[in-house]
Amino acid sequence: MKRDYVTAFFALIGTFLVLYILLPLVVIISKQLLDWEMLMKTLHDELVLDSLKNSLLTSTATMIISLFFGVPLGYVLARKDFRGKSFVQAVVDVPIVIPHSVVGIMLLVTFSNRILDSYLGIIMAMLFVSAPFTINAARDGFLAVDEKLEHVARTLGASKLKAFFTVSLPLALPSIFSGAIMTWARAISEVGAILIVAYYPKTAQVLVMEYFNNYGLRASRPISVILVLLSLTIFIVLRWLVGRSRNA
Amino acid sequence: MKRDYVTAFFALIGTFLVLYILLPLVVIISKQLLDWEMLMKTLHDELVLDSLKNSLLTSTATMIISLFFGVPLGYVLARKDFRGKSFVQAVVDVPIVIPHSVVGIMLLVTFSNRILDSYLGIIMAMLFVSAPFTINAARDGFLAVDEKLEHVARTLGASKLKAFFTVSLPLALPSIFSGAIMTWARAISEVGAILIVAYYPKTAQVLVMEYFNNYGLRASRPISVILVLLSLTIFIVLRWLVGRSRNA
Amino acid sequence: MLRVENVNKDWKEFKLREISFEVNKGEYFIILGPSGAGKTLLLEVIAGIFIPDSGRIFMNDEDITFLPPEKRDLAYIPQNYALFPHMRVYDNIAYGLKVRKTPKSEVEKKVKEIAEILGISHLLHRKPKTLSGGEAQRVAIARALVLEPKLLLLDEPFANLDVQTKAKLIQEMKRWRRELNFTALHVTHSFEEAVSLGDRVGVMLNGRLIQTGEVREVFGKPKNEEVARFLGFENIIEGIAEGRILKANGILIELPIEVKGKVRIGIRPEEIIISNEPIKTSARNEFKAKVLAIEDLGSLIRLTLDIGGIELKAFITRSSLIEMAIKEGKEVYASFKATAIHVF
Amino acid sequence: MLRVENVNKDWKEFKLREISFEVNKGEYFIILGPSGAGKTLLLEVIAGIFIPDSGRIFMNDEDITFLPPEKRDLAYIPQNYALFPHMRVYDNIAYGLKVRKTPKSEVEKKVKEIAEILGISHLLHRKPKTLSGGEAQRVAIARALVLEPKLLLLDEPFANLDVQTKAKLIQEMKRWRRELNFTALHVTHSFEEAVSLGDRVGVMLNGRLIQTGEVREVFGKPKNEEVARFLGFENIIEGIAEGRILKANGILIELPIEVKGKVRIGIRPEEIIISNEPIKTSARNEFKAKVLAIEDLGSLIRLTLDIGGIELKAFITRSSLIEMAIKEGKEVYASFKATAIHVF
Repeated sequence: MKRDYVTAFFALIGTFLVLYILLPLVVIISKQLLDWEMLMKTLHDELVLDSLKNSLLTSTATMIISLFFGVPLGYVLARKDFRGKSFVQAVVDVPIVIPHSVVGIMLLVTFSNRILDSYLGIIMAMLFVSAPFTINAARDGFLAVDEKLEHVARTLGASKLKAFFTVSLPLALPSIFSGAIMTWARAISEVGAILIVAYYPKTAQVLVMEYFNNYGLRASRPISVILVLLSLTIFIVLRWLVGRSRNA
Repeated sequence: MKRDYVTAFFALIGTFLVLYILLPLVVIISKQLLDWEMLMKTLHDELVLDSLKNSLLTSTATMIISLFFGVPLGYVLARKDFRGKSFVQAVVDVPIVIPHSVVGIMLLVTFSNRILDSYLGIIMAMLFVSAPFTINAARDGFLAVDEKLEHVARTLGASKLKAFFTVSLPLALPSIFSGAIMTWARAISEVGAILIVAYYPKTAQVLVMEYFNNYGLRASRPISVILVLLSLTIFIVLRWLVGRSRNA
Repeated sequence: MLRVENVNKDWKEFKLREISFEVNKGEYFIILGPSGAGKTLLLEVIAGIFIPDSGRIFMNDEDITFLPPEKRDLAYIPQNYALFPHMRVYDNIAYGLKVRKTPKSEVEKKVKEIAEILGISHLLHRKPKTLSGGEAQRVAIARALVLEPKLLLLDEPFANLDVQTKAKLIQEMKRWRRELNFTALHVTHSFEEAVSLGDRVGVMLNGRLIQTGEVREVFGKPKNEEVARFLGFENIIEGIAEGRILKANGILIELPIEVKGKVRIGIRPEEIIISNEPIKTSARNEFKAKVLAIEDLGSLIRLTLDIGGIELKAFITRSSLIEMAIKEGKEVYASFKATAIHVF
Repeated sequence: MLRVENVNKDWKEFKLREISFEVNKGEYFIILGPSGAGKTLLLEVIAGIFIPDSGRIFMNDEDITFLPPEKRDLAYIPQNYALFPHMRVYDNIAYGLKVRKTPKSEVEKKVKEIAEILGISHLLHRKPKTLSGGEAQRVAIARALVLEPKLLLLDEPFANLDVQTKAKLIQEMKRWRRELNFTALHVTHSFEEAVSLGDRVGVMLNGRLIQTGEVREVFGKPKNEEVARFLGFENIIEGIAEGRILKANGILIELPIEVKGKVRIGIRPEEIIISNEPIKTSARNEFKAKVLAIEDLGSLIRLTLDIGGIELKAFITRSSLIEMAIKEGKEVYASFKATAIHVF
């Protein structure tokens, strides 16, 4: 309709938030492009490269762990009704609402100094805040697989496990995959819990903060841009995968 | 089926993650209950009370702002098809994947020192990471309202705006409300971006970190427990509301 | 009253092509077509939910093509009824009155009145999702009629109901029309609804309104093969019933059930028996008939017969045709059992 | 071969109550019932997807009640076909063979063979979602039959197909049965499928198997009113067709179409004309009949007639009954038009 002023007004208001999110991304990337030298220098900074390596390593390890434990859990949540199921589902969603610094404190209180300042500590902090993405995506993926397909596979001679690996898992894979990438992104975005549990070994997201505190904004910007580009790449791949699997 | 070993095995593996999330919650709360005195002392600490007030204030303000801008945006995303819609939808989802410390740097780079160490800075950091929850929940809420209801309301004499306020909004309200609470919880859980943009005025989630750095684990535990209980209460209310609106 | 002129519209996979027709005041107009013909889209264009790509819509000679829905003074009842789920039945019915800022006492009076007529007074405090399909449909009709709209638009109003509820609501709809005297445009794929309720009917196929006219006319003389194939039911006779006897154009037809007043009956061509001599059988209705036309349909022959001014189609086999030496103009006897008659 | 004994099961809103029946080797057994009767649940219990709450299931006298589905050597085709969407047609059909670790060359040979028989050789490289409903159904049947299972379970196999595809697949199913000689248990709500395909039929209502027996027997002599009301179609005659003539129990019936071989025909009771004298009309089939029984159904009378050993039900009006002085034992003439015959 041509004379839809209400929607136009709504769109106008809503545009504010879209710009609010878009603007900082555009500004930081374009400013850095004008400061090419600093970016190059940062890319040769041993400390930066080490911290990036640590970030990638720990978040990838987190993703693998949450896949190993999260996919079976997602399958059980999708296929079985049991007492306490809604409690389990609630527990899985709890990490989203707990302040990140508190997550760090909780982990230290529970596992004590054994995890302090270690890769294990980083991974544990990351796992706590990011595992729900894999679990929920796996559950949704399996829910979308018609149970009749498993039934038919079994009457055709496949064992329960065989039916899982030949039918349910391949079909849920796009959803599980996008959940795993979300887990990876959430893991690499975590700062608060890691600051408490493991300031060392240094991760890139913590290094951003340290550079900011020690050398100021200009020093922390290039590594921020590198992290943003990394995150956005992951994000675009994720969108593309989800879109492709929806159309498949 | 009685002899479903596969599901039992999957459940066993999956249980690990459930326990991993549940255990720290149980441990920190039960340990603190044994240290009642410290909890009481913390509840009379001016600094703690002030920081809690700051956290509640800023996250509530964030929630209100994201409602004001996010609900119209959600409506437009639900009802209109326009060029670049998938780009807008992608922009809305971007904040989830950006490391929190980088969010802080991006905001400082974009808005410079004007937002440093102010309530505005805290709210802006919170808004960036938490607004997507309100926008997406509003969109999903409006999508679930049959557009025919609006059409019928209009043929019955309601203007577009009247139809929105008497039909679409009331029906999408449970979803919007739960999105707003998620926004609130995500806002109060943010640490990394706030540490960069606004160490002061002190928020509770930052204070946890400061107490930990200055006085150690025992000092930071009671305020953590207070934050956990606050978050969990919000979370349980949210679950209850969502469950109720699904059954309504 | 409503005049649609050359309306074209494309929307998703649906389309309207050069739609033109008129609905007169007080009339019950039925648009009959298979699903996917564009019937719902046509209603939505008339309701103002969509603007046509070209063409004009007039209401009492006023051009309403670009008027927003709330200014058109018509009521639209979509197929799923679209009751407001967050309001009780009372507030659903009162919605249009409240939007118009009608005084509260008048709202209450009007809602109670219409609820009385539609037999839903006992439901006023219920939430829509506790209603049965038939009850929900009544509420939707009440919500529309309480505003006394110039025109009522109904989209497959009886499609989701079971057979009994549907039959009951069709009968009641006739009564409500007498009591409230509204004008209606009703789209459906059901011949039964068209024959039972329609004053006039339009046949819509693939986005085009192919033929409009009185029900008997459209069913009796399909404009082209497309319409004929869609309608199938070829013998529709209208008359005045008195108990078990129908008087139609001077002939008397025995009915399987007792009815009273103006009714239409339908007989399938394959149920009509042709003989050269009058026969005495359990087929209660027998008429002298003149063969008007003979059509070869392959394995079957279609005869067009004239019985006292009424045209009947009958199917016979080729061997019957030869054996009975039927030719155009020949006089034969046509009979059909009372139990083969479908009373609408 | 399959023996189900006193099976009870409750699952969601569905239930099975004391289900007992047997399917013999090589038989095509149809379970006929309205939707919601529990037909799918019964198949799932037989397939091993659910364990019955009580009762036993035997296959060739071996108790398989608690055996997992993969050990039962039967094939289940659910209503939506459940083709594996991520595999090409070839891999769908080969799935069961691969699971059994059949050598690759043998897999290929068997898949090609069955695809040939089912006429889907040209589809082997397609993905399931590019297939039409009829093609998908053939693939599902191929995937099941390639394993040469002891028993084929079919859940409403033709329900989602259009009329032409359905009719074609029913005819083909008869051919595949002759070629591959499988045993089938087929559940459906369609009388047409039951009459066309079934050797024996069981009528299932509200979770109970009310009556089992040969198709003609069940349709001809419904055990109780519930079954009779459900079946509706009361005259089923079986015979050998030769062109347009059906020989059944010594009488000859003219058919509307040319067929060959063993067929069943159905005639609705309201289509049979009764007369006291033989008549010469376009109704091609006329038989001397003896009135066996007269039942008063209210506005209608149901006559049970005997024509040369075949029982026919006919509806007449009360006035015909009186006028023609019909009494039990009286001889009358029963006639029906060839075009009123439904050939299954």
